[in-house]
Amino acid sequence: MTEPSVEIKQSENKEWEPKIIAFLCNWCSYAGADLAGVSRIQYPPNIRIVRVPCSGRINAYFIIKSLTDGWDGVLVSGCHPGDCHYISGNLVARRRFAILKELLEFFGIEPGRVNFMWASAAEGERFAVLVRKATEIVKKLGPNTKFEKKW
Amino acid sequence: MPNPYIPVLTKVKSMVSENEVNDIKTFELEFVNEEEYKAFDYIPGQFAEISIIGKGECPIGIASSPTEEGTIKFTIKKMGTVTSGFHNCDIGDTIGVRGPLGNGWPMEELKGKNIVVIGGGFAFSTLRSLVLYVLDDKHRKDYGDITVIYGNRNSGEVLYRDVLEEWEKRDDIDVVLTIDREEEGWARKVGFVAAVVKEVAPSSENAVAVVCGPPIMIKTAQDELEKLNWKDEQILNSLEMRMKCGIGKCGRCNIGEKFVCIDGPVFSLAELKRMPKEY
Amino acid sequence: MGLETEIKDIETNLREIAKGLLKEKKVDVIIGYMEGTLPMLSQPIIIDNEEDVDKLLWNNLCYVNLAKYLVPRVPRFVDPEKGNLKVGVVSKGCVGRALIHLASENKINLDEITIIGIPCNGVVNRQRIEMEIGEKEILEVSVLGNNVIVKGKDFEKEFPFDEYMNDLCKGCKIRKPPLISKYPDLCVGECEEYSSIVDEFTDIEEYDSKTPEEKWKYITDALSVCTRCYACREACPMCYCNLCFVDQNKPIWFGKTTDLPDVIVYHLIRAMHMAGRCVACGACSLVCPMGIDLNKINRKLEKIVKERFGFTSGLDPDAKPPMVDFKMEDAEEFMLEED
Amino acid sequence: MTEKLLKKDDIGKLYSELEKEYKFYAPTKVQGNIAFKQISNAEEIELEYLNSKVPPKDVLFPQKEIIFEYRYEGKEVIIEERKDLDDKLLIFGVRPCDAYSFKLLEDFFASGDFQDDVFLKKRENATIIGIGCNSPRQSCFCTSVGGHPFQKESTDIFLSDLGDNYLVEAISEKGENLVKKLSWLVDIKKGDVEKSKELAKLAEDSFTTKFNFDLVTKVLDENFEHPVWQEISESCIGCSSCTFLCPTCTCFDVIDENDEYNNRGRRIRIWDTCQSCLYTLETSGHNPRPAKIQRCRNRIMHKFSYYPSNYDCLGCVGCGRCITACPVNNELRLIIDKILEIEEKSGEKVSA
Repeated sequence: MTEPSVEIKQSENKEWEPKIIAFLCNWCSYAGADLAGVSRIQYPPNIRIVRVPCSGRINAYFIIKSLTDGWDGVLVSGCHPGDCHYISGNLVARRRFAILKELLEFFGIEPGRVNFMWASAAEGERFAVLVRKATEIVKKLGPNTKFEKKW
Repeated sequence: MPNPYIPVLTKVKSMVSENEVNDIKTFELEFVNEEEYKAFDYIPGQFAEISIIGKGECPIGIASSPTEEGTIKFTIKKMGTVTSGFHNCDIGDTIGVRGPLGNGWPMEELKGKNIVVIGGGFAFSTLRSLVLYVLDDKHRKDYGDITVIYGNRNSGEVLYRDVLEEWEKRDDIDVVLTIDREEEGWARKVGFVAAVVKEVAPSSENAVAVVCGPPIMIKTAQDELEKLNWKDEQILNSLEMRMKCGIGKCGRCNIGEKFVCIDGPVFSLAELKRMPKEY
Repeated sequence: MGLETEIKDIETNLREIAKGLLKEKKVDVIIGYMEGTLPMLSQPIIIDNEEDVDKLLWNNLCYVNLAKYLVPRVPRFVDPEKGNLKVGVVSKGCVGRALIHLASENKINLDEITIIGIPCNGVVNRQRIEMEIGEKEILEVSVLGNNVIVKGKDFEKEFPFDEYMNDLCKGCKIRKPPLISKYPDLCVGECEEYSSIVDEFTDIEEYDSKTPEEKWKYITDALSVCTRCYACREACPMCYCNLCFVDQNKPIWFGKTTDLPDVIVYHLIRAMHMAGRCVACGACSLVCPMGIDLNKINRKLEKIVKERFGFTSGLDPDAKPPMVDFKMEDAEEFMLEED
Repeated sequence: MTEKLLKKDDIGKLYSELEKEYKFYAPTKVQGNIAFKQISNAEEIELEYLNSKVPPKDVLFPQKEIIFEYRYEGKEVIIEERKDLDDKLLIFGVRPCDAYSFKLLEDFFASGDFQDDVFLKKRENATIIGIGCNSPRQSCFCTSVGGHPFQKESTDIFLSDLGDNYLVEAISEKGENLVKKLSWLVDIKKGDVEKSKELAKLAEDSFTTKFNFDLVTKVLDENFEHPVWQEISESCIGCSSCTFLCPTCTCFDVIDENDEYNNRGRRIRIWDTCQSCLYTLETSGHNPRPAKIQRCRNRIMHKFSYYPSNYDCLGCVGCGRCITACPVNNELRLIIDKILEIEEKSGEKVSA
């Protein structure tokens, strides 16, 4: 994964803003994000969206790789349980997320860096609210330094 | 004593797509410093470790002949991380080169002999170098007859069409092209390389066969040559092996006690028969 | 009764059974343990005739999980003409579990193996003992009473077995291989039917109550010596992938160096892959040349899987492994919700 | 050859005098194991040790080593060579087998047309202070590979533990100069040198593992295809602990590591192992050593057959690390025994 294309402006007097990579499923959440945009609902500009076919496509590699690549937070969003375009992709993913979340906690890595949510194509408002929430959580945690290599 | 792992820098001068599928390209590299080009003194059959700095390094046979002055050429198939990186290159991109490495074809020993060049598929690159070297006006008189047998899966895969056409026009070289299956518009031979070797039946007298290609082709071609009374010492092969350093340190390219990168990549069949079958 | 007499009985019993199986041609080969050449080690051995049965051994140092040799099968287990041979596997609880779990992943055909059950009372945590002995050479190890007695040139030290057992074994509830009613011929020797496993996981509560900083320190300290030799992976019966994620290079996912971030990532993702699959044999920790203790991670995984999905690995060859399964009502308290 | 005494209490003094000039590496306890690390305090030194888990090779040929660094400026690449290769190193308290391994490594990295400058420069700038083994382990077999528990080769200064003092012997010129500089070292008393010789003799006699490696090499050369290799590789799980802890293993992998946010990176080499399937896997998918049997065989052949024919010495220093590290106890002694058995059996056939 390459670096975020748009650099968040960080002038001296402005406070630090986290960079969050957001994996959105094609069928619900991506459309939800679109709806939020079309409806002009404001949400923080901290997220960079990667569209994936289904939240079931999200491998733990993607999430951990994002963290090692220096992203401050990862957000994964899929369809509500039962609404998956592929019937059960998000349900299998949910188990994976549960394990990952607990393991991160076990390793002492702030589990708040990795957040999961459901948002349907009709929930522009919800999408914005949850992105706001995720951004706040990550912001509180500060920059992601645990995976930084020495140079 | 300079650090042998540091490459010299070159720039991509031109890129030519070699086949229909477009996954094999020939890259022409121009050295940034003229002195470094002068120091890059190679013979056909040698290879170099070329790298896209930031992606990695891989060993590739030098496709150009020392007689083509000014630049060096590499023919690269898109396979892994580094080679894909090459295929994404633009003109002017920086490429690191370490070399020349390996022993190369024994050009001195080949002098005065007839040369039978047997190649298959994309392994033809160092053979191109060899043939161009021999055909050069400076060297042509040193060597005997040249026969080139070059096989490919289909006509779209034939590399170096421009030079092949030139060779076919010359009368001091015999070029036999073949493809595996019949194809419309293909007027040359059809069949596997080994079958064509049998058909052409090159004489083993005062001759050396230079073989490079996929393992199965090498094996069958050798069998045919042996039937034609070729001796093991007369058959030369260029081997492939996974390599990292190219200078005999990283360890992985050993066949028995020999390292392909420094003792090879060119081995005679006689040598190969003495080595364990780990290649 | 001390441990050593119990163990001797088990060993005699094991040899009897093995002899019988070979004699009656119920199995073609048997894989078991034999005496190691160093005091703290045992060695896997494959035998195919009755005479060698006496080489078989059982003690508290038999820590290698023999299921490893069945996926993929070592060449001796495959006959060029007959195909897969019937293999008798000397199995403590966790070896049996591994075999059964591998069957649930379609990696083993249970008709081709026989589980020779052994009641295991835990294996010695050899690394811990070695580290406590420190820079002195261990020449002899024996189990006497309930103690592990370690002798060297000019010292002798006793370690209470209960304490110096491998951590995973301490809370082990499946000491004998599980009996599968569907395969009546699968198990010989001492096996047991398990209906439901009750585990309180009290042993990792203490760890769980630590602060994130303390956890991070614990993990980074423990993993800082990792040499990435992947002995843990190679000894694990569940790590049978042809190409492990750390070796993948198209694309290269994670760094291969021994820098801390890379090491952490390796162990984190490997743990991820062990969820619902780890059979708590502890081989990964016991083979580690650097003595890294991975038991806590494995215990935690067992806990997560048990609590969240009610699953214990290696008890039912027909069960669907939890990570490829789902339930509509799985807990999702960790998902972001609107306030 | 100067001989002096170093009081055990004076190690701190030695350290504080030398640490300014040298990067001071010494055996120290890390997570319960002895390892050679650059120390920051004389108290960390653990000289009463059997041997380190990871060999001191790690100091001169670390598991991860930067070959060079690079920067991208647009399309231009700027290569920066390492500048820290000229730092002076001091490796304190190295066992004779490991010290001898430095010689093997040096010979290997210097052989052929290409010299490994990264290693050799470091080696040149390193001063090795060896220490004799008073009590070798059962798994040690350095006497079988031409070594000795008190072998002084390729050390600069050699210490012998005499109880309260260390006998300090300057071996090389480098060592001689260093001992001269440490003017506070005590003069030896009568009998100290003899005592050290006695200890050496005692240590030598305590060896239980002995091999005839000349024979091993011969048998190996003749039996590449022998079925014994199947037997040897059978219980191996391919974990590569043996190669990672070996003081003479030199194989490495080369990788580019990037700091993408700053357009820079470094080409590094990391230890690799012939026990890994990936080691020889070619991009085409062809693998010359696809199975465990070939990989196991390669390790043994490399040490005991290829090394003798390429460098005229065994590629083994007899430290016994692979013996103790093997988790399935498929250890070198057993392997060598099995190999020698071939010869015995064929001998029987001939005589019968």
